[in-house]
Amino acid sequence: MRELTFMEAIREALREELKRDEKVYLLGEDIGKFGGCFGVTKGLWEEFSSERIMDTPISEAAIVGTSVGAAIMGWRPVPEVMFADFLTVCFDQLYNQAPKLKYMSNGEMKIPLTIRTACGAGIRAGAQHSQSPEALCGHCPGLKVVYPGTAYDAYGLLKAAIRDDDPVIFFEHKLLYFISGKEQLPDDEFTIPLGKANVKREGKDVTVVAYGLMLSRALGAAEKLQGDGISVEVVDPRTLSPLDKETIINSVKKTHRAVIVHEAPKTGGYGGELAAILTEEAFDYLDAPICRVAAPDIPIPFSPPMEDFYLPNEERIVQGVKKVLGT
Amino acid sequence: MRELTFMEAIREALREELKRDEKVYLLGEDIGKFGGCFGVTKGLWEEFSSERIMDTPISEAAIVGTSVGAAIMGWRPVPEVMFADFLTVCFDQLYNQAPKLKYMSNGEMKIPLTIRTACGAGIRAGAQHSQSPEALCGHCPGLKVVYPGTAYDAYGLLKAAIRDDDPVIFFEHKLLYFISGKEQLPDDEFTIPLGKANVKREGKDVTVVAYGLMLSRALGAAEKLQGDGISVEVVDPRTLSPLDKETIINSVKKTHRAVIVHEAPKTGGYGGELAAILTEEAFDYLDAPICRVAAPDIPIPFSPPMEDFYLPNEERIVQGVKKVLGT
Amino acid sequence: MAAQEKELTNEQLLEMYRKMLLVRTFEEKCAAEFAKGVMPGFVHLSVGQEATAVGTVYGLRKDDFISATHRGHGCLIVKGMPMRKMFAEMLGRKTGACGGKGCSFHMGNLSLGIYEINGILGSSTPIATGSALAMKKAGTEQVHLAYFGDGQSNLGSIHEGMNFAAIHKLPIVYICENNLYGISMRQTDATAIEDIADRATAYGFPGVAVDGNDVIAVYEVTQEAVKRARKGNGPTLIECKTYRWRGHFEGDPTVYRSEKEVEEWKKKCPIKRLKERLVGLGILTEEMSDRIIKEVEQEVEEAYQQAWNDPMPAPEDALILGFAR
Amino acid sequence: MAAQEKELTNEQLLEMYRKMLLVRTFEEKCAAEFAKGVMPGFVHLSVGQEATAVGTVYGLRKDDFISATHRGHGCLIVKGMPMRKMFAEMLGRKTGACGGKGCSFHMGNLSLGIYEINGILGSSTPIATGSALAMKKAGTEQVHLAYFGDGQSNLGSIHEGMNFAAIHKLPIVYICENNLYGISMRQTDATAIEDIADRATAYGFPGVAVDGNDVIAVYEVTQEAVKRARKGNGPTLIECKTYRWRGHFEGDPTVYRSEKEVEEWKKKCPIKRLKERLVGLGILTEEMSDRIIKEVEQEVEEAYQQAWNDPMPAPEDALILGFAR
Ligand SMILES: Cc1ncc(C[n+]2csc(CCOP(=O)(O)OP(=O)(O)O)c2C)c(N)n1
Ligand SMILES: Cc1ncc(C[n+]2csc(CCOP(=O)(O)OP(=O)(O)O)c2C)c(N)n1
Ligand SMILES: [Mg+2]
Ligand SMILES: [Mg+2]
Repeated sequence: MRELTFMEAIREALREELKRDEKVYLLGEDIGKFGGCFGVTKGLWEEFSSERIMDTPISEAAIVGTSVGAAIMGWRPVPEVMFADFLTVCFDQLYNQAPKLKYMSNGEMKIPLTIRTACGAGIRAGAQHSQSPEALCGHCPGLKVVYPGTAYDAYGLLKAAIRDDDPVIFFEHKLLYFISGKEQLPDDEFTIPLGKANVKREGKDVTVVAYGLMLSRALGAAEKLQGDGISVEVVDPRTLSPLDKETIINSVKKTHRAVIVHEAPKTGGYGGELAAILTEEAFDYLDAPICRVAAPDIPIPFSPPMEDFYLPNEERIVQGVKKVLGT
Repeated sequence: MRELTFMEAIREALREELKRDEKVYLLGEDIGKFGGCFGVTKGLWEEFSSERIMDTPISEAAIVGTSVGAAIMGWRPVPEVMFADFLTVCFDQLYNQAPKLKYMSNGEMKIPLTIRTACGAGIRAGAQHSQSPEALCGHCPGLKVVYPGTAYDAYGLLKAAIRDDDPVIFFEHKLLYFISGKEQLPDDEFTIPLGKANVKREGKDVTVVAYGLMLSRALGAAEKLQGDGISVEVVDPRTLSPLDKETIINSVKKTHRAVIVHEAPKTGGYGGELAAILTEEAFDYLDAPICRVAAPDIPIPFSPPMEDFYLPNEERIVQGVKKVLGT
Repeated sequence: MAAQEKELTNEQLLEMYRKMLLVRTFEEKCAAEFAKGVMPGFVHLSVGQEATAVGTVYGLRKDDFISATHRGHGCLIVKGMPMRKMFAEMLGRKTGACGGKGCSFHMGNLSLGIYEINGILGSSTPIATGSALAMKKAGTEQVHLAYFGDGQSNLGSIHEGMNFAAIHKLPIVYICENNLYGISMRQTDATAIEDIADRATAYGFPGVAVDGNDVIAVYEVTQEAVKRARKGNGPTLIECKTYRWRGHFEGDPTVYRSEKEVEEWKKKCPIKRLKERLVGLGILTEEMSDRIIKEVEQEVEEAYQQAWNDPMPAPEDALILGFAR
Repeated sequence: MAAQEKELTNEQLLEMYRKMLLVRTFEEKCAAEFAKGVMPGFVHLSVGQEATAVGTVYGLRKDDFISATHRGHGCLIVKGMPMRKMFAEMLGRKTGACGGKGCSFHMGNLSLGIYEINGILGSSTPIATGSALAMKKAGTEQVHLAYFGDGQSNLGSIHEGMNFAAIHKLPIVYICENNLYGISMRQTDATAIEDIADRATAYGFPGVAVDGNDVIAVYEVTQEAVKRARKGNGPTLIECKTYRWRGHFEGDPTVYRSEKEVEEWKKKCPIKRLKERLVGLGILTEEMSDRIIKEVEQEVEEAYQQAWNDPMPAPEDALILGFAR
């Protein structure tokens, strides 16, 4: 077993994939000697070369766009967009290019590309450095969306993403870099298939669907609710696209109640998609309205009391669960 | 009464607002002498000046970005992004700038800005000139999203949008430019408040929520279903953000069944949000699963049989209604 | 130029002439069929710009790549794209270059070194730059030719792509096809500079403006740039000054320019110009030219007829992602 | 420069000196408080770059505007932003420049001619350009100063903004604060050119590189550009070559550069340089300088103490959109 934090697990996955396949290379701003804005790539530049770990200009359209081009030529680029908030400055590559070229070329072009990006609030970084724009990516047919909540999942999913022949966007919540403790990972390498949800905690009274940072908060809430005699099942979709509907639906068929949690603002967030799927496909099993616990529809404020208010916390998840239980 | 097509109604609204307020100006690619890619602004350049109707370079970040800047200074720019598919090349202005600056500046900055853009499939324009990306815009807190389906609504909503002090994105379905017939509009000018849905057809068995081009298809389906003795209420939200939840919820409380229609791909589309709201707030009134009728999760194919297959049509709406009615 | 004419054999010069005619004939066929209403969607033709297409692509290696623009049929044809597949795509046939999933301005063929034409202006520039990065990494001495129009040169992605290529000295040649307009907007209104080629200054590589209607001049500067790129000396920006005779897309009433301007440019027809030169050099006669024209017309006609008789896709083919090809 | 020194009165020169000290002292106070752990989030300081801030902003009209970068505290202070509001924002106080909703790199004040600092590199350039368009439309002879760093000059939005300004001859001056690095990336690795100022060639307006540590030289070229802009003659790109002494953000271990390089640049301290000049001109004495330093320190300290004692917002204040102000 190896003990790794969330950040270390990601670094290990990158290191192993770089070793395994010489077509894999990383590129991004300050990922070389600097080790990445958050330190994720620390040591890789020294271990590999500046050809495998490429520092780029501040130029996201070039970072992602050149990756699309190199992927077409058979390489497996792993570009980093420093903050997920910056995806919007190269969004055309995510929306109109990477996910569409295979289809438009009738299958001739493959785009084996994994875009890593740090998302999420909680580090007092203000409205333009704290967002969680996964819902935007979940509406780009052809783009796979991964958003892990544990070191184990991050490791296995990142390796699977890099080996996948389709474009993947990989969200890494920056609070998880810093607050997640060590986890036990097997010594032998492994991958986790994209498109498989995971029941993180079994329960029978209510299903809480949560991912990313919210997973740990959902688990915390479940623990608290246990004390009140409420048995919560926590399901982590892990990849939002493709989505493992089955696992989520099966859980709700068992518990008859659902709370969906995400950190992004509620309106237009991915929780809508999840709730809609349950309403379409598990309606007859639902005993109560579905509750979404999400951030309010505002930009993210900087000042600590306001930012803490913004971010969904255990307490609000507890309330959401109680609401669907009518207690 | 004046008789106007969808396109003429938009042109009239622009003309009147240009006349009413000298702070209003239009800018975009080929909107001057050329009259706009689809002819919407024809005649305005001749009537006003090239200062009020500004032809721009092919430079969407400048088109929208300079509009944000001029709006801060008290002007009321109405930029046109030729195809909604191109919003992604200036998406930062829509996501991180226009909707956030008021909040980030604690209310000091106002952004009275109306971005017009032509969306939608059906003209054999391929995967990158046919999309309906309203769901992306519906997840930008602070951005108002308008998507009219009739000439009357387009006229009244566009005028309201231009007078609004917040940024608005205004989707114009390009098929409506060409296929919509003349409608009767009052001679006296009027506005339609943003955030008000409209019941386009009253009915009692099922609520169909539809907007944009899909409105006319929903109405067509309702007409057909009438023949089968099924009474369909068609609700057009008209503005997706702010959303008039109340009208939609009230309709469903009456009919107990809901079908949601949009042209964008199903997964991650705005239908998820609408379904989620109904599941949260009208759950006890629902007698059947909510059905979403939307495009498949693929890029938009060019060839006519495939494109026609892609676009939701009356038949699929009819099927959706029958499904929720269990018939 | 004499030097180049010497480098180019008579056969090659005749081949270039033939290819220009082929492109012209293909495009005119498109115009005629579009006018009949049988070609759906948007069609952007390059009539008048053939010297740029032929001069830049002719002389590339088979394993070199191009990323043409929406007005790039000519480049595709010269790079070897079967016209039947092109017509078939434009007619929405299942056998089309993209199986009917693309359209006139998304055609491509990887095995022939042709990237899909991109419909989002600017965005293909970083993508092509990434292809050049891949070539450099692979050490194959391939080159990528990345095209853009005068109008789209004002987009941010083009700036980002060229800067990236510059710092890595990538094997890429940027070709700006300056036909004076981006739809209705004159280049001189869309920029405050005369030569787009000057923008190379911003990146630290050479920029050259060339008469885009002089196929041999275009060939010459391109070959020099290609050689430079192949040797690892980095990118070049070539601006070809030319003119499109037809509207921006078929159906464009071209209110934004005068008939006189068009007529002036028609006098500068790149095909006529090469023909006169070849006749002057004694390589070509009127008869030979007529024969070539006839052959070319037949070739185009055959390709069109085959495409016309090709089957349409089934509606549900929309759902096939195309992995099978 | 003699000319400029003549234009600038002794009082003005002393005022510039004082402002440079004010900026330095403010920034050093930020560094010290950040180190204590009381300033949340990211803080980017401009110590070493004071000549650029003071030289560009000093001499602007009150109704001129600036769009500073994330490293722009200095520009804000010179344009008149109360330091108390700045400290308050950085401490997350309700009284902050943005009511605590912004942060260190989103501060602004419209009535003082200060646009919100933007956190998305590049995106403020078209916005500032739109402000200049508004000024031109209004005919008020105002000017907008739009800042960006060497690193962000490679972003597409900057290209699009500058081109747009060029064709409309907008009253805007682009200031590139070239401190040699974008976080860890050297400008010479991020571009293949020496002077970012040369990029003006791509747009057809003047580009000037200036010693960004020479406040009078910076003032001089800026004033010339501002005059040009005010007269309707369009934009200028000014590149100020300077250096940041501290890390990219507070806490940056700066592994990417040598101590020696930093020491070399500290020798070129812009404040020391102005001081020596003023002493040489007989305008300033050591005593006067000490007194100014003391005054400035007191001013900063008072602002900080006031800010410190200001109240935090309530959690639910997050929901107020701020219409009330
Ligand atoms: C980002 C983007 N903006 C606008 C368009 C619409 N559009 C397609 S072609 C064209 C004109 C292009 O002009 P230019 O680059 O000069 O090429 P030309 O058509 O003259 O060959 C425009 C505006 C687009 N496809 N993509
Ligand atoms: C679009 C975008 N990309 C990346 C960043 C992250 N970032 C913030 S400051 C910075 C470095 C900027 O360098 P430069 O422009 O030279 O300014 P300096 O920090 O040196 O003053 C980076 C990469 C960002 N904020 N926005
Ligand atoms: Mg052109
Ligand atoms: Mg810098």
